[in-house]
Amino acid sequence: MPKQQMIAMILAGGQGSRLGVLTEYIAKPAVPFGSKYRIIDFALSNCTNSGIETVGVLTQYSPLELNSYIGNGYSWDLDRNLGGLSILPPYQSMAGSDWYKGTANAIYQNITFIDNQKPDYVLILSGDHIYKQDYREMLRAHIEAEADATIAVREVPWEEASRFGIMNTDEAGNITEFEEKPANPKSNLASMGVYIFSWQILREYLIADEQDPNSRNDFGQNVIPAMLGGGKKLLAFTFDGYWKDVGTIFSLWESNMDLLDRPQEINLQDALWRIYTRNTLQPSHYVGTNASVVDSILTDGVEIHGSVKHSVISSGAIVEEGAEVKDSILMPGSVVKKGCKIDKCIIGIDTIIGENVEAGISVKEGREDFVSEKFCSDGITVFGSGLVIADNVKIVGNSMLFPKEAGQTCDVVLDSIILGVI
Amino acid sequence: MPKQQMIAMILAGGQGSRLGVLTEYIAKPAVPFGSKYRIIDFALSNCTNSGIETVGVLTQYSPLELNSYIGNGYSWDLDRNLGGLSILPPYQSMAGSDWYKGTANAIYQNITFIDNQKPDYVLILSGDHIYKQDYREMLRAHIEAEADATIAVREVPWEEASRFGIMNTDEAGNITEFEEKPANPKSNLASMGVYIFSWQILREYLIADEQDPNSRNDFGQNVIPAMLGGGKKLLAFTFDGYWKDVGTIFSLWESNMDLLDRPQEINLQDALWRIYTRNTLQPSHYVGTNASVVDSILTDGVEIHGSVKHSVISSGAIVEEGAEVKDSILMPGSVVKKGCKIDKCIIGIDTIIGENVEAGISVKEGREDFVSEKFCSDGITVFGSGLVIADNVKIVGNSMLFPKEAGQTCDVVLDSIILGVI
Amino acid sequence: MLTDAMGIIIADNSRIQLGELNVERALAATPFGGRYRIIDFMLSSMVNSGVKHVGILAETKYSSLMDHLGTGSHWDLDRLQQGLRIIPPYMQSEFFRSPSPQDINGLYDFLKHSVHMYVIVAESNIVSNISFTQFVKEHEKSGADVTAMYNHDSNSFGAPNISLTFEDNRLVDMMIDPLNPTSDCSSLGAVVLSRTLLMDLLTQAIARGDSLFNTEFILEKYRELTIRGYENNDMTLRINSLATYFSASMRLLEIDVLHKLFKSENRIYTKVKNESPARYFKDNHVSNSLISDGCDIIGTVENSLIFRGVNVGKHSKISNCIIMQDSVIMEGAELKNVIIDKDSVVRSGVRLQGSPDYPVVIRKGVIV
Amino acid sequence: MLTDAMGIIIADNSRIQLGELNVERALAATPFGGRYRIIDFMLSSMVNSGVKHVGILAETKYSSLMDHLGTGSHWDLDRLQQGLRIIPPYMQSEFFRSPSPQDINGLYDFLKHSVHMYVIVAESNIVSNISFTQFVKEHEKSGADVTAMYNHDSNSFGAPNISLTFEDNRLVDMMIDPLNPTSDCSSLGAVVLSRTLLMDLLTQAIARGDSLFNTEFILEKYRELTIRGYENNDMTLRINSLATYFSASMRLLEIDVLHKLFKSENRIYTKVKNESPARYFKDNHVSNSLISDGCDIIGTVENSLIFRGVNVGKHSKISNCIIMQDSVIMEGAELKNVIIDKDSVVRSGVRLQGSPDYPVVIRKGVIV
Repeated sequence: MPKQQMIAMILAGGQGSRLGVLTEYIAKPAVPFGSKYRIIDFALSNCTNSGIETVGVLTQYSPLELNSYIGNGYSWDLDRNLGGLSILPPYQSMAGSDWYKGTANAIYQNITFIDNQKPDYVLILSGDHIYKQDYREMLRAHIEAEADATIAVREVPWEEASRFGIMNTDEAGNITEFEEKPANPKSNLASMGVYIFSWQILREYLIADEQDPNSRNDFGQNVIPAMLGGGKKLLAFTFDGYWKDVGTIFSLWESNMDLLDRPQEINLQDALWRIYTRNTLQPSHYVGTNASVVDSILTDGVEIHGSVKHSVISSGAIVEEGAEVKDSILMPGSVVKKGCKIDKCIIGIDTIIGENVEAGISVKEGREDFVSEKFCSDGITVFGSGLVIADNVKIVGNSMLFPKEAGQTCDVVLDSIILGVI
Repeated sequence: MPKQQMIAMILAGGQGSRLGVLTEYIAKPAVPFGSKYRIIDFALSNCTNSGIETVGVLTQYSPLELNSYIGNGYSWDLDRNLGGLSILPPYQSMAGSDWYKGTANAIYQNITFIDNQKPDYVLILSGDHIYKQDYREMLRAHIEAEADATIAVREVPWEEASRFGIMNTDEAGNITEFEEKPANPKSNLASMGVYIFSWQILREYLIADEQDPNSRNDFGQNVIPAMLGGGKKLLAFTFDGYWKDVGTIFSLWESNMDLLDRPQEINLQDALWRIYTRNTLQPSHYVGTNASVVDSILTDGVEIHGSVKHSVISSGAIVEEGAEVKDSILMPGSVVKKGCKIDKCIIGIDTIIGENVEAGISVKEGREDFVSEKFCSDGITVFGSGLVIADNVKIVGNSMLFPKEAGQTCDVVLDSIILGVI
Repeated sequence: MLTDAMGIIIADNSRIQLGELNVERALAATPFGGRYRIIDFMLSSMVNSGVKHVGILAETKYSSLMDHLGTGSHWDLDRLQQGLRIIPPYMQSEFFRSPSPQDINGLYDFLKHSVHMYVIVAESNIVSNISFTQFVKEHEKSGADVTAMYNHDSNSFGAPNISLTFEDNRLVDMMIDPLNPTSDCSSLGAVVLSRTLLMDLLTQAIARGDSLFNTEFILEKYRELTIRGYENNDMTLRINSLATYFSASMRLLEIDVLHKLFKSENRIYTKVKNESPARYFKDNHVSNSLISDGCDIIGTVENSLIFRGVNVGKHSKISNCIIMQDSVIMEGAELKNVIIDKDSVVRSGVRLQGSPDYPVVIRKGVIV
Repeated sequence: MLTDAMGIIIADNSRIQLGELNVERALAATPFGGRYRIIDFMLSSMVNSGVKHVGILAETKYSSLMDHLGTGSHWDLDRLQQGLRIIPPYMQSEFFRSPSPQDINGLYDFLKHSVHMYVIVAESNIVSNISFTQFVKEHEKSGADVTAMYNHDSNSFGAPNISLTFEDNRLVDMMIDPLNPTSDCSSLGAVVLSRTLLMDLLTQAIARGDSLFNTEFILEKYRELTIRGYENNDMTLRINSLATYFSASMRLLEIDVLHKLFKSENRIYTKVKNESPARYFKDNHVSNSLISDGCDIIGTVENSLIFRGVNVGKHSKISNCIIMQDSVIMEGAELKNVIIDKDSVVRSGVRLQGSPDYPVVIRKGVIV
């Protein structure tokens, strides 16, 4: 196979526990996003569009749906015979076996895989960020600066800087210090979790890191500081496009709404930078005679007979006559039945909302027993995937509806089906 | 995707510990066999040739080389966009995480995967047997007999029957009893480890088996006896073609030699039942001016300048001038240098045998410190993969040469390279 | 599951002309239903029936057909063994050196190199989600030389109509566009026969210098061969003319028809384009329409099919129209009973109106 | 890695005829070197240089070429975007409605739908394991309109030889088969130029009604365009005639040539056939030969190339021969300086002898 100058390793093993019920059965990178995508489509499409043809996806937690979604990589043109996409779960060897302990350990456990590709550079990505980036530009900067590592950073508002991993740099853009969530930030350059490493250097540091019993085997907390301490040249590469970590219910909702309110920022219509996604094999969507669809995005297989305002409707979702959906996200295959009023809700995959249900921020009087301060904020209500919700219930904002456990009865969640993968 | 009547699950997770140094870095199904194949090629090709397009490969132990070898399934025409080949390692879920505990547990952990394919029947195979079987014939028998499970069996010599799992059957071929290695066998029908189950029935038994804390979660030891106990209809399906479990050094050697001595039995030249394998991208093999090749099989990339008798030479292997190779197996990329005498040896992948080395059964006086009663028998000598052997040494039969450990010096094994995957 | 049949799809039919839509593309490659081409239906039906080896018999206009089909991967037919093969015209035969019609020679070679027992030969003017499994099983069981699929769907008759007359379920007469049909059985453009029989028929045709190959070529042999009928009751739309193309398209707006074609367990595959989701802006009005990904909808759309990537401008009004891929309808344009082919632009304020029987067709890449 | 160039490979060359070997197959599809076809070398070189979009310009004899190339998967060119496309003749153009030569029209359409900056145009008669990376880089740096690859390998000259004369590395003369060459630079049948320039040249040719497209078509524009040279020093075998085909094949038996072509980091890809390993029986004698998978060797083989699946019978004697796929040499046959095309049978006791300059050629599928 032609030698690959740079290969990508996508960290897709995290539990995504702050998304609550949405990552009950599926890994965070497989969570639906933006009407026709899954979160990991962005990282994968960035690779394809950047000409990167060898991509390792490191999985661990609930990988079934993710594996099945990614398949052989065909949808992203990554089903190469030589190189292409590889799913890399933890494994056993004569030396023993371990689950991935941290981001750096996950790469450490795949040193042999990377060595076999003989790359000069390794790109480390996270599978759960929404952005479009040409990694070739970053590689060019890395090579020109003769850096050992290059970290993509973005400017964040100063008042938010203390929530991020902050890079302090000199005038040439070299990183002089890395501070994880500093109380008094000296810079507002936050790490995006996108790293390019010269592979031989990283390899050394991974082996050293593994031997340190006190290390948490994390890039941000351990490997980057060790490289700084070791006098390596670390470059900050400023990225000023749209970028969002969709790690919480609020940021997931907000990032979906950005597609409606600030569509030019991520620009999904860019024909030169397509976001590839797995085809759902559905026909064009149908809008019925008495329907109204305003300020929304829709995709294949959707059927709208009711009213949809300022919402993101995913493939195969159905809104029946007389139902009203507003400021909401309908995930694939979800059904909103007649007479419902859905306001600022996220409806999980294949979930059926019974007739005349009212849910969300505008419900003043209703069931409060599903309110979840831990996951929900800003009035967003979340219905898990595969649920069947009873008719006529009213559910207040900030609620999260979980599946029934076996044998448990519930007057609101009538049934829950363990999801089939795609 | 079109509904799959039957899908296959290939158990490829075993450690293959009886093959000693040959499975040091690679899983047993990925061990080279028969000049141009790997062991798993037979199970995979049987699936392809039987029209089975959804194949799960359950991996666990040292899967890197195996994963890399299988890739996206392209070589076996199993890189389908819908269905196709899936590699199924153990994983973590909200319910916890476990390595595969036994053959039945491995399938149990993938119930969701199988459910999603909606098959009527599931074929369970082992990844380490050499045989050609049309599973459609077995399925036809299963359906006609309205069986719940059908087990492929073969007649073994009565005197060997006590070494196998033996099926006792009635006149109609229904299994009445299963005995694991019976002291006094009542039948000579041995299980080949090829099972067809009606999926819904198996599913029940897997769930029940998992709940039994005393079960070893094994098909032969637990699930089959439980089904017999539960009054299910189990059919024995007699297979009378070539079949070999290559689980020991002797059986691996013998099965390779069968290709020379009894080629018609497995018949690799059958154009209607090709054994597919991953292409090595090598040119046709070259036989030099002073070479002699007799009673042997050779494949692409091989270069013979010396003498080869009754041997199996794998892709890219080189036999230099004046070297003599007899009754041996040269694995891919191995090199036998000038003046060597190699007699009844297995030379591992990429291993280099120094000049004038004499090794094997005919060496009467030589190094005896590598003799390994545990693994070797019948005079077979095994060189591990990636070794560099010193010039001029003499090694007696029944030896097994292991890689050097870090820092260890050895006057015979000069160096050992951890293998790259393909 | 069908495992021992291969397929042949005939991409063109000289009797069927859709006017401007077919000037540069084969009938099979005509866009249909928002995101499909007509051939997607037959091809998907075959794939869903377990057919893994399909030859597409193309005439000269095969550029857009090749572009649409690619390697066959969208139908999972990009295979090492078998898979999708386009059989182009003017291909020299490995087996015949005669100067006879080369399209048929190429087909003969394709069949000769195949291994299947049966061949399903299908025209590409039928829009349906068919299972061929039972069809082939019945053929096998009956022992007939050929089995022909038909239905009684008199609603969708239209020229050309191949009327089949059976006696004891054996074909005894075949009429093309009969004025007074003696039978209400209308061919569905699909027959099954053994590969060896088809090769025999082709050998005879080559010897005679015949060049036309289609399902009639086989059906008209009813005197020499035992041809039996197989009734199909699936929802079927026939495309025989521009008018039936237009009316068949409009029938997709009936939710029942839409579900029968697209929401069964068997899906219709097509080339994937990775357009972004469709965007609906404020002030749009959409009613009883199929809209595709990549569209920007600002104006009014009624009773219409809008293909991928279409821009429907402010205050524009589209009713009873088919607007194909990447066309732009600018501000204030008004269209009724119009078909706009790909990549066209309708400028601000332009008004076009056809009738349902004679829709106005604007050809590909035109600025109106 | 080359990322901004696409490739065009010209499958035929009217000046190069390999006699019986090319009656039914394009030059590019001629079997070569035991398990390859000639086109594998250019195509693999492109792939190894990072080219991901390749068009193959075919003439009428493209059946075996299509069969060999399949979906492009063996070269990892079965892609959703880009990948391998065969540009068949007689294809109607999307952009030109003129009755001009349709081969060039198809090429124009292919280029028009591509996105790359540069196009490498290559003939398919060069057997080499070339890296195009530096070639394109130099072209980009020099600012020339066209860069042409050449070498000084006078050993492998032979008609047709395109002799290139440079002054200050600018092409000032081009001669085809000159009697008295004024330059020792010989074209390697590969040029690089920008896609837009190539489209301009094609537009002109179409307007003039020209139909022939090859690298000379570009090189002969040296007066209007700045054409620079790029010397390539890779081991190269030129196939210009049956005699050079035969001698190039024999050169593969030099272990150094074999290693340079096949054992570099860049591999030569070809269609995979999954033959079983070659079997050597007792009493065979093989010396200085290349033997392929699927062969059964019982007789004597010297200084020869034996393709896949050949049966070399008892007491037969093959020397200085090329025996192509699936041929059978029966007991006691003797062959010297003979080329046996695919699927042929040489019966017991038959003796055939050619000379190295005029090898006897037995065509495909013949029983001698």
